[in-house]
Amino acid sequence: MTQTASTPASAAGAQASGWRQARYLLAENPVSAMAFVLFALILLLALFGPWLVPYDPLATYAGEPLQAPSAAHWFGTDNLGRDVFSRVVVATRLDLSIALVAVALSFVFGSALGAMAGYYGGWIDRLSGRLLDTIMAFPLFVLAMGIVAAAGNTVENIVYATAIINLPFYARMARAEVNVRRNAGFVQAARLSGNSDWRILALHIFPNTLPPMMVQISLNMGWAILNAAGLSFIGLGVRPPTPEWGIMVAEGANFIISGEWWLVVFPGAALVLAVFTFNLLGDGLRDLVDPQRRT
Amino acid sequence: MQPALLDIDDLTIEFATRRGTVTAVEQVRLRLNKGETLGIVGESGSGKSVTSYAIMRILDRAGSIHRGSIRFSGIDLVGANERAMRDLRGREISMIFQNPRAALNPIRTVGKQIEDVLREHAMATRANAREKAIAMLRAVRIANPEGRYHAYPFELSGGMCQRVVIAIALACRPQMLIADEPTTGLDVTTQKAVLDLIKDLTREQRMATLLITHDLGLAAQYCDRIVVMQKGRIVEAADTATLFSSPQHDYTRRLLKATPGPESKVADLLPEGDARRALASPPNPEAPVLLSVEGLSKTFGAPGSPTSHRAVDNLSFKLHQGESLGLVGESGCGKSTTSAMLMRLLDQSAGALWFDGQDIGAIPSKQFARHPLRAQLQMVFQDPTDSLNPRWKVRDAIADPIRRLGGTGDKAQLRRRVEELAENVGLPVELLDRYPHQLSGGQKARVGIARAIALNPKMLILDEPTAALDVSVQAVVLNLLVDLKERLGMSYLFISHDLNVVRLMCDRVMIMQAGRLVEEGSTERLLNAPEHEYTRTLLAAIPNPPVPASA
Amino acid sequence: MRVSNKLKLVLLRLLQAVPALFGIVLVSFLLTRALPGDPAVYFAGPMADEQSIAEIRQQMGLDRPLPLQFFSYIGDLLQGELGQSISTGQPVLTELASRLPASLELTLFALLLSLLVALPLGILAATRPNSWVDHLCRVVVTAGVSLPTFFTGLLLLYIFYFLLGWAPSPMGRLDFAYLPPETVTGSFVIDALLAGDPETARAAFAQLLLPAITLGLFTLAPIARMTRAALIQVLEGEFIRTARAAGLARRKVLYRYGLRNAILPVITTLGMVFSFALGANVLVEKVFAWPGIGSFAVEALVVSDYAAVQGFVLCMAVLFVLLNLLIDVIYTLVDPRVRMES
Amino acid sequence: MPKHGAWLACIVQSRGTSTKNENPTMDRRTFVKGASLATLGAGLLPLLKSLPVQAASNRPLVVALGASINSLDIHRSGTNRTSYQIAVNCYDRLVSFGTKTLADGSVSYDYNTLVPELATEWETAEDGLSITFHLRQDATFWDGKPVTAHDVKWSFDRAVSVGGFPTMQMKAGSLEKPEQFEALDDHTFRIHLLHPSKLTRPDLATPVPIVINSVAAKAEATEADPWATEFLHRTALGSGAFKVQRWDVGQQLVYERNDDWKCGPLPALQRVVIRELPSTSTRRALIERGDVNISFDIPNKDARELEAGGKLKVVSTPIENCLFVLATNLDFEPFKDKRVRQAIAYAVPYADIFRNAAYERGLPMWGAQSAKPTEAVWPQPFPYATDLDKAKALLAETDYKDGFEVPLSFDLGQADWAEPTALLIQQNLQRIGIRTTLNKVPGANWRTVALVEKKLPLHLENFGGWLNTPDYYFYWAYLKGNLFNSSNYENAEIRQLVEETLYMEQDDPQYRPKILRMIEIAMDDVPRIPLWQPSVNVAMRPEVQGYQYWFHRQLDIRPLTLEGRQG
Repeated sequence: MTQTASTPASAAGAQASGWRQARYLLAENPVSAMAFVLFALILLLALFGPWLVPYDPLATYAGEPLQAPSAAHWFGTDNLGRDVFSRVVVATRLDLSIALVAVALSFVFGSALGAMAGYYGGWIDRLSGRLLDTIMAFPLFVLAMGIVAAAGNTVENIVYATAIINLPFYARMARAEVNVRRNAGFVQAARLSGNSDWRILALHIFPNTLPPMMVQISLNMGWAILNAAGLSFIGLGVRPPTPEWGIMVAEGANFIISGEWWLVVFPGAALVLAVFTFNLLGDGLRDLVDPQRRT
Repeated sequence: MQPALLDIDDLTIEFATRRGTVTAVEQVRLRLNKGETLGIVGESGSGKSVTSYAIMRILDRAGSIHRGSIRFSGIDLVGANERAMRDLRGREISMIFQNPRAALNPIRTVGKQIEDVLREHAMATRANAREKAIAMLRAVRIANPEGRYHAYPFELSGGMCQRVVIAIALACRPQMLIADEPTTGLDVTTQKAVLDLIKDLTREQRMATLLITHDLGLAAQYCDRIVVMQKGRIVEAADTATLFSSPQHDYTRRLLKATPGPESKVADLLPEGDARRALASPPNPEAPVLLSVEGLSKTFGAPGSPTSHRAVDNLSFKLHQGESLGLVGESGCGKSTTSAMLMRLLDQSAGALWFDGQDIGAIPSKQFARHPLRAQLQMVFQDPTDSLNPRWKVRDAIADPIRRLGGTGDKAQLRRRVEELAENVGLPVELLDRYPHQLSGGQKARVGIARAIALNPKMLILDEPTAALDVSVQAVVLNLLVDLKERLGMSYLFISHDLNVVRLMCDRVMIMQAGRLVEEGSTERLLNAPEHEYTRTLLAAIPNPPVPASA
Repeated sequence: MRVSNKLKLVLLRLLQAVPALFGIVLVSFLLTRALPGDPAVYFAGPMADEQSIAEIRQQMGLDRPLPLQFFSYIGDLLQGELGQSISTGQPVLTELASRLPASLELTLFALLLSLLVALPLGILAATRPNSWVDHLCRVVVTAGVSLPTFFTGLLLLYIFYFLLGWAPSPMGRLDFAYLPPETVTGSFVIDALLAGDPETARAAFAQLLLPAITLGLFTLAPIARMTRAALIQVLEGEFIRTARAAGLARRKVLYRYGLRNAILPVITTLGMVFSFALGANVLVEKVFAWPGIGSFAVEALVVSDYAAVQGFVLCMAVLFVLLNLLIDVIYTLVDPRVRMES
Repeated sequence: MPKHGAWLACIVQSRGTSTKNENPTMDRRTFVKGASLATLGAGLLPLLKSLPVQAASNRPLVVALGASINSLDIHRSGTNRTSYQIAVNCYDRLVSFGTKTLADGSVSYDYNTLVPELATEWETAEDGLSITFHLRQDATFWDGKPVTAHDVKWSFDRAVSVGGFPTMQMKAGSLEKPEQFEALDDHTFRIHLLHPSKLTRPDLATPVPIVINSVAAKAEATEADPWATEFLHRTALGSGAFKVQRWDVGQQLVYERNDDWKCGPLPALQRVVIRELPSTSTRRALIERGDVNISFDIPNKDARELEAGGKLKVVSTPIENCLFVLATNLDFEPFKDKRVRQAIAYAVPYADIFRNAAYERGLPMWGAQSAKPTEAVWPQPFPYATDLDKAKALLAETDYKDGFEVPLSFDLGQADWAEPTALLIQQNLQRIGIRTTLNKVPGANWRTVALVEKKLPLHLENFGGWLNTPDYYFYWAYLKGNLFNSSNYENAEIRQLVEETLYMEQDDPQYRPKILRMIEIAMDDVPRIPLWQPSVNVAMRPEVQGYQYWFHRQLDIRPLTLEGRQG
């Protein structure tokens, strides 16, 4: 029903800069605006966290063990007297890196595989389809566990495992997005312009699949952190004493019943906030890049 | 004078957009009497559809009736609550839309969908709903209505779907029918059948009809009165005969002129004195053959299997240098498959293709991309939006073939060439740095043409190049195409379903049906004295506006 | 004719799953062999010396080259032999048979709960996009998916069991005061009802509630989001406009025309969420002492229990295949177009 | 500090007194008297209150356990530690240990007293090379078949033949071959000894030499499985005080009293449910809410807090012959130097570890005044205390004055104490220049890399010997090649001393000096740096009575009662 209003206006709106667009969307959607602010905060903490914290996050006996939050220790202290606030803040960088790298890896390899399958079809499609089916049919969390257990308990392996189990989602998505465009008019036109298949795929089709992929990426970032946290919970996470939200929540959870709530609540809140930010960011990004939302 | 069935006064509709309020419809007044058919004609953005949605009160969330009144049988529709409106919709006022297949619930049988309306308005009980639905299907002249009752929309043709939509609309015998572009996207023969059906049914039931269309010819043929809308306002309202014989408003006149008729020439579509008017030179029968097609066939699916389908069957023709050849047929006749094969985007199943003396049919489509002849064979696509990469700037879209095949490495030179091309197709140079979604439909069409002629091809396939454009834009583009052909000496294969456009553009015409060529001949001969039955049917189905008396 | 065609189609689908299943078998075999622990050492017990470990390694066939081990594993599989779990001392098949129903009951119930909340939330959000209701829904479901299950699980337990005492003691599927009902479906609640024992059913249900909520909270987000997205897209569809223009009631338009069309992507999501949840409720199972398949797998993985891990993975893969088949069937039932294509 | 000292003294003392009671055979009448008294105590009290609590009496005693029971057969390979309780509660041995009351009022088994179980009396031959057991006439298996010496013979043959853990444990008591076992008649059983050993008799009281219903078992045996391991794995065939009523693997095990039990006072409890609850938090919640009666083997932190809470009874008993140690691996170059090991021993923050990892459960094992032991007991505090200056000075004497890097490993399954301990050690080692990275090793892998391959340079280890003598501990932990010597430590003198003392009676005058010398070397060489002696912690609701600590660290449910409830 908007067609009547939108078609002539689109030419007039041509000059609308990205900023104006963003500003409008953020004003229209306060939740997304919040997500962008939170993301900036997380980024800031990841970059400068180690210089901002009051205590060495690794130092035991920064205060008495298991003290409730106080002016000296905003988030209290853990069972070895380490400052929970410092640990939560410093952990931001590691968690963000895990999420970023894991998602970047699965995005790059997944979408490359999916794009090829979607464009060429045929045996490439069938082969990659079988491969993805195999990965998908694995219970994903157990697959991640198995990979980390087999390859060794390091941050790199956690990242690889997370990347592998996320791969099929990107590949499927890329395949679908490329597939619907492989015979689009602009692709035909590109062929007439003498573009090779590779060029068409890389320069013409692939950039168009990015908007839906962006959403998937931001959603997966949160998921990657949760995955690392889950691995930590069963003892396969980052090795101590490195602060990491997942481990802190996993270990802190054991203190809920005994009443030392701050050990789980603060890192838990950080984790939730981060995941939350990424998820909301996903929605916000989709709004930003979706041409249908532009008037 | 009896009170009008529908009385719209001072209707103003606004849309809230991110750049503030946009007025889509302004101070519209119109009246529709019982049993009367009123046409609302206008190009896209004229506000004709919005007006109809306002009557039904199904404007989307952003739109609202800012001012004015709509009265139906004395009831105030603007002030009516949703419940009251729901009672009116479908029972007193019904509406049918363009794109009939999308207008039906894809996962519900058509019979059930008719029943839904009947039951909603208590026109049927559980016991007799089915029987009434079947009766309705029969009424819209669907063969085997008992069987079709169980059909899903995807199992029916577009024309059939529109009949079902009409059945839904008329099931409760409303007093008024709004038909919003009911035949856009349908083949001409289907279009005629559907409109005739509407006409018959409304006449039988003494229904008032509001026909919304962009096609003046259509309105002329089916409406008692016509209002012309432009940019949200009514610029002229008159009974059909008056409107065509003595159009008052400038815009109406321009519109009338731009609509191709059986007698018009390309240049006539544009106002006199318009610099863009172009003159086609007469065909030269002595010109050498550029493209020769022999026994071209394409079969999809494994041969012999039940799913195998012969899309193009033994097609042979020749295209001379500088000639413009029309290829006409209804959807599914194999036009697009043919053009894909000619363009070497698709390998043929059988047949030979000779272009400029070379056997291009022997070159697999996969290898043709880097072949020197690639530059000589170019194409303008049907949908200007779909054929432009939404993430590429216009400049890059036009430059792409030059970069790939033109061998121009020099940036400045490339820049100049792109700007020259833009000038050639009448595209303002400042638009080159925009993205496709920031352009209008006509501008996008020009970009597509500029890209196609960037390499100075010898032959251009034009695949319904103006089907998605408004008539006034079409007029400009058609003139541009003629002009370019004259200047650059290209040959055209002009694919279209619109015989009036083909008449303007082509020296010779081929008629295609179900993959085969049924008739071929000079435009003059073929359109005036068709030999094949199918050609005659096609011609008869074209709605033609009365020739303006003033022209 | 039609029925046999359908059957053929189902068989074809199952056949298509064979390569993936073989892939699973191979990968899980290699993966377990890559695990660092030595099952012979574990199996030999705490005081075993090297000689007895070597004996056991030979007994278990672990001294043979990998390809040989693989072929004998395949041979066993073909005879329906999944081997014995070294950590629980039970045949893997028995373990899976007793634990899978527990996991299925928990997961299905959690999904049901999740659906009951997520669908209305999604619908609410879709009918009022960008309103405060929409934002609220977004926040709620995102919070749900951001909370690690072990955190929510313990928190719920702390509040509803420890502090308030509303929930029953978190001791698995059924309090020991009750005898598990005779197995019919594998779900204690349903089986107890079938056996005419509402008391046991109620007890089993009470045990089920907290873990199901924990898991359900986590699955809320994908379902709600997909419902919202799919429904918004459908509601923008032209046939919705037709239905409205025909004067159909709002509810009818929303449910019969809107939701039924939007339900297909939701079903796909549901399938994905289901297979994900079934494997991932390890952490919930641990907190609530739920004797499910996930914790079994994790324990097995930690002690390099080859047979158990492989059996579990295979079981999940088969489930996945069946699930996809089921989704296909549902698709065919809901969407006539799919019927046509097939 | 004085508190620990006193505690230690008590234990040493109680041990001292009981060692005086040399006679391992016990007067049968004393036993019967004791038994009838116990029966009376258990039976009479509840009778008085039986009416008002009738409704509650159906409720069994519920025990929360973190680990899983994976077999009903202790002889089977792969049977885990938790499953040993079946051997304790469902089977009888020839003999059992007596009990003693510890200084804190809790009851423990008494290593130095053997009491009758299936055997009523036993005598050692003059030459010391055989022991003859006289079995009770009235004992029957659950199926009614009388328990005979042939059953004992079959069961012992089985234990020494199946290989793996049971065979090893039998061997520890010098019980190695079936030829050693002889059924003289239905109720007389003789063990022929290869050589006299002080470990033989106590070894008979461990959970391994159980007596199985051989007739019923043989009926299930096959050619491939002559010892009926598949059957006994799932079905217990015993004569013990409790039968297995129900076993849901991975969930629960329900014991039901065997009313015909003859080998001791009839247990007060009719039914005991063992619930397996993997999450420690859940277990804590359950015991605090009172939905379980006993939470067995709880973390140190919970033990301290629950005890402080005052609502529950918490018993923490230091585990005999067990130590948590920081083990250095002498295959790793720096640790070949004794001074490096000593430097580390001085760098360990003992008090912090005891406070924040042990939560002051168990006994401190540091800070002895003298480098020479004065008591021939094990474990005992080592003469080290946290002294970073001394540590640095020692390290400076070596080639590693600038420190070195080494991974510090621990078992993931023991993370509750090992992780904080490792973190605290890591921090102090850092201060003397030794840089460590923490390495969590998953449970399955642990045994392989730490004990079998012995390739962890620096790790946390906890070995405890069932047979409570120092020589036994040294045999396993200080002789190169033996399983628990994960340090690859070898000392010729210790080997000599262990070989001399292993079978020697503890009252042999040579025993004490040799043990003292052994301990002195271990203290000086410190391949294993003791951190503390751990304890096994049990939380009980107030109504639970009769808990006894056992060396096997499993719950013996036979003496338990529920106050105010009918058994």
